Amino acid sequence: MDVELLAAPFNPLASLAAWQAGLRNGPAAIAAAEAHFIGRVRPVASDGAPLEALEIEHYPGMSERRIAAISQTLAHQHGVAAVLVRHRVGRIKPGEPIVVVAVAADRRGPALRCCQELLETLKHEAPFWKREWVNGCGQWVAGNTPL
Amino acid sequence: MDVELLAAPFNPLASLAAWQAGLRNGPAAIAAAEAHFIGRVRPVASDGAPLEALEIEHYPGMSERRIAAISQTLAHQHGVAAVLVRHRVGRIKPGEPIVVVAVAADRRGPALRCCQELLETLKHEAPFWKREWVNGCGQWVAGNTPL
Amino acid sequence: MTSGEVRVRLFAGLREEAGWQERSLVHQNGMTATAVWTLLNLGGTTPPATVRVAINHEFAALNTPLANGDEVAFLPPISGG
Amino acid sequence: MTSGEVRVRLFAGLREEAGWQERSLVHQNGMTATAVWTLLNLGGTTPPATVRVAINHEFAALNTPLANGDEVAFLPPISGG
Repeated sequence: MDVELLAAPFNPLASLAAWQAGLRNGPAAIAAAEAHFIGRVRPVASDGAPLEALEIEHYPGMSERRIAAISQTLAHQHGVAAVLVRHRVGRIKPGEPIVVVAVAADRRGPALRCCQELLETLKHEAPFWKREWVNGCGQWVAGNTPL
Repeated sequence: MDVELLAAPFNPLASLAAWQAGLRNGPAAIAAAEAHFIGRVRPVASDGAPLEALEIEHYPGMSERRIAAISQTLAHQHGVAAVLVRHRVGRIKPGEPIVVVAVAADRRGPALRCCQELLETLKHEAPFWKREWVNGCGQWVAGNTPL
Repeated sequence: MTSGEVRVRLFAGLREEAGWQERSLVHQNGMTATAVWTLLNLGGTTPPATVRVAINHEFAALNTPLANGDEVAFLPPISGG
Repeated sequence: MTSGEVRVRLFAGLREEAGWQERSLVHQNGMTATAVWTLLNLGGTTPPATVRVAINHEFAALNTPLANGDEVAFLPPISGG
């Protein structure tokens, strides 16, 4: 489980490259299937107004712990070899990456299913709260974007 | 639709980086969700023997056309903004990438579902044939690996 | 954290409505998250159904008894990823 | 491609069993992939159920009439990705 919260902008492909390099030297070296997801900030708020920034508040300590636990549980359930999670916190500009999830497995089915379920579970089970900033005003987002 | 067959080893993350750079300047610039899949050659043949190489024969002309048609149809069905496909042909060594599929969309659901369906459809509807080389002998693979 | 106390944390909209993010309360035997909510005048006698409780960084039930030194947090609806 | 002919292509295992990968046949009115299969002695009077046919790079039915200049291919079971 390679899990990290990031307070500054990051490059998802660089995170994936570093993760892949690590896998090559470990027991997941023979994982033939890799599924990735990258989420970015939309340029518009929920009400359609141009978004200045998205802010993500989290519960330090609990959020890292929850992400690690969710990753471990799902990796075990799906029988996958390795999981990567990178999640931004703080103020994020439109177009910037918020989240990267990657799963390495021996087969495409477990890799794809675990990646999707991990993403969905993070959205509902890790203590993150989004606030949309429009025209200098912040508005908490009530729930998640539809699937 | 950004589709290419490759006769030589390639770097999936470099393909993804080039694709992403192209998206930033086009109508898919605001696609907030990206799903990727990377498939690599397993180090063992179907019967468990150590694999020297996997060979992929294809039907030049038809394979490119099928992949483009499948990508376009599924992109339309799922309402996604952009699709990338890179597929190796020829002789591929264990651990080397065979296929990269990437989908950019406004929402995670279409991106993930289109990526998965595209991968599955390629496996069954594009004219590719795999041959496993073990101890200097080549054996055609009858079907696809289980999901 | 001082033993004999319970630390209380609020996040996001709850934090802003209450106007504070962290408080300490004297621990009492059998004290629950619901009791803490009421004691701190967070609104009514029990948290709304959409609010979840965490004790020491794990989700917990409203009626779990709190121990000395516990950290209890009230979490508005999560919107992650 | 010469008009008046049909080009035939085989792939993978089919190509190796037959010992050739490409042939040309004189086109005949109403000629189908099944007829081509029989004419070229590829095994029996019709391709096995697992073999698919492509005409001019598109999947096609066994009984589609071939036109002058068409390319017909017999495809063993696909194993891509």
